[in-house]
Amino acid sequence: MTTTIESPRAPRTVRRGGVNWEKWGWIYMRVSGVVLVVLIFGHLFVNLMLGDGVKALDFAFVGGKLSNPFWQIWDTLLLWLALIHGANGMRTITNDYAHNRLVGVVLKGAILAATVVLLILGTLVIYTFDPCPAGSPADLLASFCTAG
Amino acid sequence: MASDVLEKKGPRAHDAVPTFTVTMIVRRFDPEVDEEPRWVDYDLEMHGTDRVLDALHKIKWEIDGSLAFRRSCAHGVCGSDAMRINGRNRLACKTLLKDLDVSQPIYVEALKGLPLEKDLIVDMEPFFDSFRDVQPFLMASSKPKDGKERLQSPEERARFDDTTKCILCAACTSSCPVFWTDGQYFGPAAIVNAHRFIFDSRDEGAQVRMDILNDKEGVWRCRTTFNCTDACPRGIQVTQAIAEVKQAIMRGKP
Amino acid sequence: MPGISAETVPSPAPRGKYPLPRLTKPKAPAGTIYRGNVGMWSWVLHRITGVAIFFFLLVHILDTALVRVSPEAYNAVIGTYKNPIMGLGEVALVAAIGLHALNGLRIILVDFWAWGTKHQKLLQWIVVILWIILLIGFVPRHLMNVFSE
Amino acid sequence: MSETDQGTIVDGVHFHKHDIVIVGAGGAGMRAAIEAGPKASTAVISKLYPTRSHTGAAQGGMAAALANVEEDNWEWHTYDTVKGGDYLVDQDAAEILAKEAIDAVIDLENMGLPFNRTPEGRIDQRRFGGHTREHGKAPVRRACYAADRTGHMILQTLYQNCVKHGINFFNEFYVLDLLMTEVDGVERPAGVVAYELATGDLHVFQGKSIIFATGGFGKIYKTTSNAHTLTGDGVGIVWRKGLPLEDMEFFQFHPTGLAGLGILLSEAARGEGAILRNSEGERFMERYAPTIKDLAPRDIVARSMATEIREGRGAGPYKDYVYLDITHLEPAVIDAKLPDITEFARTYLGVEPYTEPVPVLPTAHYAMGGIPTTNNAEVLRTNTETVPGLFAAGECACVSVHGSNRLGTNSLLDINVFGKRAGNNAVEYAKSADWVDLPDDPTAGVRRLLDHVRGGDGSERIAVIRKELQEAMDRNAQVFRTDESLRDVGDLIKKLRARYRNVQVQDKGKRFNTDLLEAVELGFLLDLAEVVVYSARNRKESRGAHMREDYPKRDDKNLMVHTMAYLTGDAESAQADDHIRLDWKPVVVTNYPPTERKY
Ligand SMILES: Cc1cc2nc3c(=O)[nH]c(=O)nc-3n(C[C@H](O)[C@H](O)[C@H](O)COP(=O)(O)OP(=O)(O)OC[C@H]3O[C@@H](n4cnc5c(N)ncnc54)[C@H](O)[C@@H]3O)c2cc1C
Ligand code: HEM
Ligand code: SF4
Ligand code: F3S
Ligand code: FES
Repeated sequence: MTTTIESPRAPRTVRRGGVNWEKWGWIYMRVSGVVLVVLIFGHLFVNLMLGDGVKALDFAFVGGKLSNPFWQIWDTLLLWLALIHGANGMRTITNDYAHNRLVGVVLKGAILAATVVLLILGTLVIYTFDPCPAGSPADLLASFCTAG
Repeated sequence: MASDVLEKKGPRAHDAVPTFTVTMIVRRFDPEVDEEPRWVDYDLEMHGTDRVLDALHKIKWEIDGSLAFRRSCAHGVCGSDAMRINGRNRLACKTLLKDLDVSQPIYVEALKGLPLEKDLIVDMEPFFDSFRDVQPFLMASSKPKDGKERLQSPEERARFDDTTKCILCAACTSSCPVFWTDGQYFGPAAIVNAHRFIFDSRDEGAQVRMDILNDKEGVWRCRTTFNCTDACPRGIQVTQAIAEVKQAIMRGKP
Repeated sequence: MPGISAETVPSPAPRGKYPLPRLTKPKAPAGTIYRGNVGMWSWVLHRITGVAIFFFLLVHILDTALVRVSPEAYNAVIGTYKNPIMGLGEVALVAAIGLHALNGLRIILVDFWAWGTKHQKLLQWIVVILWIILLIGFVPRHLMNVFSE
Repeated sequence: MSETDQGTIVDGVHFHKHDIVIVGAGGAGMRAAIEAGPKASTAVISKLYPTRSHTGAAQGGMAAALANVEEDNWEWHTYDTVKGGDYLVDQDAAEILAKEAIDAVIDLENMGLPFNRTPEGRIDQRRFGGHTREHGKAPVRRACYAADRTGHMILQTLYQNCVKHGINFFNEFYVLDLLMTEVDGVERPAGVVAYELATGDLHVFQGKSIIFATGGFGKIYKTTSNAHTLTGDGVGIVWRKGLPLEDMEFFQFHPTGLAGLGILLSEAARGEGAILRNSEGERFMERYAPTIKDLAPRDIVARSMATEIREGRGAGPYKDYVYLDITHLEPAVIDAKLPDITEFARTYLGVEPYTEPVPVLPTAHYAMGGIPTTNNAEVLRTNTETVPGLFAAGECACVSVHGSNRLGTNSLLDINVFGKRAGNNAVEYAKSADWVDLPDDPTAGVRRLLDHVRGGDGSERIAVIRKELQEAMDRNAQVFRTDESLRDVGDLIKKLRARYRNVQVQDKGKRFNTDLLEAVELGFLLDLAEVVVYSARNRKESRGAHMREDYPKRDDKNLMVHTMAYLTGDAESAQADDHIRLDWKPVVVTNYPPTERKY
């Protein structure tokens, strides 16, 4: 990453006009970054540190969390903020290193596609999730499934 | 003889300091011959008060006259001789040999990120183009009525003092890892010179420059790596200046 | 802004006029590696960790989505997170996120606070120290969890 | 190559045509360009990127009787200039300088120059050597300044305004010849020939008006505040064309160069209260100039320092320098007003000026002499006739506003006042003048020059000849001179000129051949040193910067005249007498008849 190019005289693209994505992107990285610190460390703490840590992770655990609206909102925010933050970061990096226009467009297209698909998928999962799917062995489910 | 008291003995600063041998390894490139740059070693006898520029002169004047580099003032005010010395951008005339580890060879090469022309000379035009693009001149529509100077308080003057010191040596811009990636970034020097006017109380063109820098290749590309601040031979707080311009753009006014 | 606009001053020469370099791009030997400021190296790390986290996140969303497929499927996949090799991977992940996050906060401080710019080297050290503390808090406990039983 | 086109190419030579061609992009050249650029097609040719010019090294300030901080007027300024120059100043010119100073400073401020300010928001002013109130009563605050980077700010501001006006620059183009064509029996300038450093190509610039603003030639000396690039090319070119040079024997030695290095510590230090001390810690200037002490003009201070050292009161292990002491100033004041020069002391001598006195020695600084011009910057061919269409301004010119010794801060003023005049007059001239035809084969002269330096047997190294010249000039043509010392160095120059014919140019390439250009520059240095020494030997009196120990008195009866040196006969001939002819030009005296110069 500290290598240098000898002749950077590729034409600079024309500026101005349209929404200024650079500025808003820059601000977004910082705002989302601050919020993400809380969200990510909260997420990691609950999942990896409390109780038995990673050993406690299973369907039941997730089911328990995702049936709680608090965690639903938490995870939604985490999903959107982190994914867009990461995608925007990847876009910046692509801009830096993809000197070939076509390569740049393709890479950024891929980042965008992946992000959109995963945002939709993730959101759907969080909100259409059924913690007690019928026909599943009860020992895999959260305790409240059997209780009700 | 007339004034031999003054000159015969000459100033003796040099006698007091012992000489030592130093190896300079210079990355040379002759566009008319070489396919690619090559590193060339020179063993030189130097004095303790000598600078890297003196060593380069010694090579040019006593060993190989074809070594090409720029220099003029020889004391760090004209900005001609920025180059990469031991992996860092420095002015050759401001870098004393004794401040480097002379038991090791000293590596000298041209600035990176600007097209290499010959030996230590790079093409400065892309650099000056970025400078010119930020419209680095006072924009003030009205002349003071009394035919005198515009008023400016010492505090207002102090606001942009740091960035008036720039000598356009390009040490900062060519030390910036973001600039190396594709060379399209305006670079710290251009932003420093925009800062000098954006925060000048007499200037009315701040918005124009902020618009120019609020751009894909503008201030937002700075990733605060501080290489520029570290490289600046004039001690300008370059990263700070960039941060101030970013904030001015966010606020919409200086 | 009376009478001053981008139009009233001579417009700069158009961009993109640089001809291709006159010379063939010089190849080896390469120059020295820039002995940059700590800021440069932390930027390199920030980039690397950012990319790493991004790819992890892609995978992580996909595996979490398995909860919509069936509890068995989810548990099967999540089970792999619990083996010791993945446990070490999780340490790396948390270390990366920790570094990225702390360094991110440093960048934000530098961006918005003049004091931060002036004392950026101090801030760098604070980041390193906080990062070590974070790891001391996390790693032993996590490894105990991973290697228990 | 810079912002401009390649011109029309004929047989590998590029041809350009501009109404006004300015050679040199220092303060004087760019000030002229700002006047000329918007009114006529203008090209500025410079061997350096404009911002590398040595104007940027100027530190202390620029004089103008603004009276912002205390009572002052331009008449006092005129008087000080005349007296400072030991009455060899043309007084009508000095009056123009002092009067137009005020507008010159205001112009710069309006262009954006960030001067230091008074609490009221006006341009601040400081004291400087030789600038007094009421004809010598006490020092006055007349120097407008921006910390100790006034020249830097002037150079940057002028360049910024050139960018604003879209001036055509040809950067790293070395002008090596002035083309003259005879029109109706008069030689008139048709253009210049330049060597493009990047490619080795030759360019012919045809112009109606041609302005030389190529700066000084301090590199004839070893210990100098001047840049490596100040080799007097412009003055040398004009000299080789047979045009006269004026007052070349007067070279200023600035009292406070860093000992051993020559890097300048501005007089502004003394303006802010610094004191010169000898080894005993004595403020010796009290003895030499009781009224204004350390703020006496430079020639007097430099001589006093040299005298102290000769009489054994020098400091250091070899008793060969004196001290500049600012330890009594507040560090905050030093940081605000003298940041750069204190940094120089730290970087290059390892001395901490807050607490230690700084070793200093006189350093070759400024050429009072040069290309003679009228008050309108027109170049003179004789005492009275001008060369139509040829102008000169800045340090390369001699108007003469500095006489035999320039006052500090008057040069930054000179480049602005006369740079502006040159620009305006060049435009006026170009409006009515016709194009002068280029001579046949316009580049022949330059090709001959280049072949000459490349053609020898290569047994002599450029650096060796240059070093011998510089050391001899330091030894024999510095602060004190005698007939004997000047004869010595004159003889040496003769030998060096012969050896120069076999100079070795190792770089055989076309691109960025700085070796070749150093050889060419050395040729100019040798020519100019010869004129300096020859003129000095013939001025048998002591006046201003020219101190003859064998003639310690000023001789107003016989020598209140400018020296005019002409190249005649065969320039290659060995004896200076064979090719230099001296003549005299009267000094213009208006209000101030010469009197004894005491401070
Ligand atoms: C260290 C120092 C401090 C000083 N401080 C002060 C001060 O405080 N106050 C003051 O009034 N004066 C001061 N002076 C004096 C003053 O700065 C100079 O006399 C003045 O700046 C000269 O300006 P110039 O435009 O004539 O020449 P320069 O600025 O020297 O410019 C010369 C130009 O000519 C060009 N050139 C030369 N040869 C050629 C060629 N062959 N072809 C093409 N271009 C060529 C160069 O590229 C350059 O652009 C100081 C001088 C020095 C050295
Ligand atoms: C934990 C809290 C986080 C904080 C405080 C944070 C902060 C930041 C900041 C401030 C930047 C901008 C850096 C700059 O402009 O110089 C950034 C860049 C980036 N972030 Fe984060 N981030 C966090 C989490 C994440 C996550 C979860 C991802 C992955 C999905 C991620 C991926 C990236 C990427 C790829 C970049 C671009 C790096 C670059 O341009 O060099 N970050 N981060
Ligand atoms: S900001 Fe500093 S490093 Fe950059 S060009 Fe100006 S003086 Fe050189
Ligand atoms: S080195 Fe480059 S990234 Fe910013 S802090 Fe300086 S401009
Ligand atoms: S030679 Fe002028 S800055 Fe180094």
